[in-house]
Amino acid sequence: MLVDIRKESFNAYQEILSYQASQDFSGKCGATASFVGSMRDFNDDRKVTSMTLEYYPGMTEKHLNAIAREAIEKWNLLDVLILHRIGKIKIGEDIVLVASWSAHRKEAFESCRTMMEQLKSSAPFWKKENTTAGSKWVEKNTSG
Amino acid sequence: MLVDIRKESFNAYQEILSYQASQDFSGKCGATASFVGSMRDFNDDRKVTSMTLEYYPGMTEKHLNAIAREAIEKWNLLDVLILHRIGKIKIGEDIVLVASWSAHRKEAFESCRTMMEQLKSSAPFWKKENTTAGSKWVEKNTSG
Amino acid sequence: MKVSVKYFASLRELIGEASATVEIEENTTVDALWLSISERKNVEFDNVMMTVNMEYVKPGCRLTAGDEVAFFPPVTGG
Amino acid sequence: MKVSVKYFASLRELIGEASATVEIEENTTVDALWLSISERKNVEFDNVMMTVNMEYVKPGCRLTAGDEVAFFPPVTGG
Repeated sequence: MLVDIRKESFNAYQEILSYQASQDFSGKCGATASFVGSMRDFNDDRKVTSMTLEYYPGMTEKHLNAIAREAIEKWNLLDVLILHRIGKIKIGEDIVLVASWSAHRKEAFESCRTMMEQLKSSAPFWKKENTTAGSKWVEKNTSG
Repeated sequence: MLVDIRKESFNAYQEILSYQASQDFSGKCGATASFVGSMRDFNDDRKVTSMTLEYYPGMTEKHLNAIAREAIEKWNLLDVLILHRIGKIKIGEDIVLVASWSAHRKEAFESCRTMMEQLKSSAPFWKKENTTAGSKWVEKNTSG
Repeated sequence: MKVSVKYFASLRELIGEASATVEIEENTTVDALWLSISERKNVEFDNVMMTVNMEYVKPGCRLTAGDEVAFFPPVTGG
Repeated sequence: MKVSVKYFASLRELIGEASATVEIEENTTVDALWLSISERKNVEFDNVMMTVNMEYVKPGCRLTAGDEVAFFPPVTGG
């Protein structure tokens, strides 16, 4: 299990590849579901040029670790990887990665989506969007 | 949109990386959901050593293309990638990849899972498992 | 009239061939064709899936000269 | 008794500081603490989220000396 907060930009699929290479899922894993959230150049109707992500050092890591551990237990997963960016994020950069390794597809799909929804609704991160008309805190995540 | 049947082994996440590099999703894509099915060394309680995947040349491609096109239309996706192995498959090799690129996560998750279930229930592929006790056609996919 | 018939996977092995050209009467339905083939080949198979020109069809689907018909077991891809 | 208080995001900007050490009476609840802070700082904020020692808590949660309390707006990660 790996949960990590990243100050530097990362490529989500490269991270999955590196993580898989460091583990031994081969033959046991039948199903991997993953979700990658990336930085768009619009939100609702605003043109966004970049974003700054704030977090709660200590609590954010603790909270994400709890989400991952509970998912592994609930769905009997082989492993979970969660990465999340903080700091200044440019258009097109990856913000979040959630991946589940399982023997079966149902567990992989359900755990990946549930972890992502939990992260969105409760992990302490806050986005401030920088637009051509100034900076603005995002007030609320859209429901999934 | 890319739908492809592969005789040679592929690495699913490398394929996503290459495909993304050939497209221009940056800034438009907020959410990518992907599923990778890989070859396990067991099925139910049987020890499996390898697998042979048969398909219906012409119909399989046509059917997968229809699944991808309908998903793009229904969920207003930016793009879809579907890859599927055929022929002899070794333990740990990737069998199937389904990925959806979308502006929003709900559409990415739902389309990826729906395409995977459609593929499982109706795309013309057949698995023959080679075990230490001989070869056997898989009779039925487990429900998702 | 003639139609081409294909078999896949375990059904291909039971029938003993991958494809054939079959002479049938006009207005024959796809399930009638399967009945005559399975009787002639002495093959019993539950849950056979049927396609005509690469589309799934209902058993009562009527065939046309030159159709590509396929019979196969439940699919197990993915 | 003393507790440490942290503020994040828009609430940090409204309060004008990221953290503080606050003297409170024993058995003070987390929502009573928020009320006194928001009145003193003249800050109005709906939907404030509250954590004690990095766990979400209900408004009636009673504080203990040395607790780390945090107040922040709805989270917007992912």
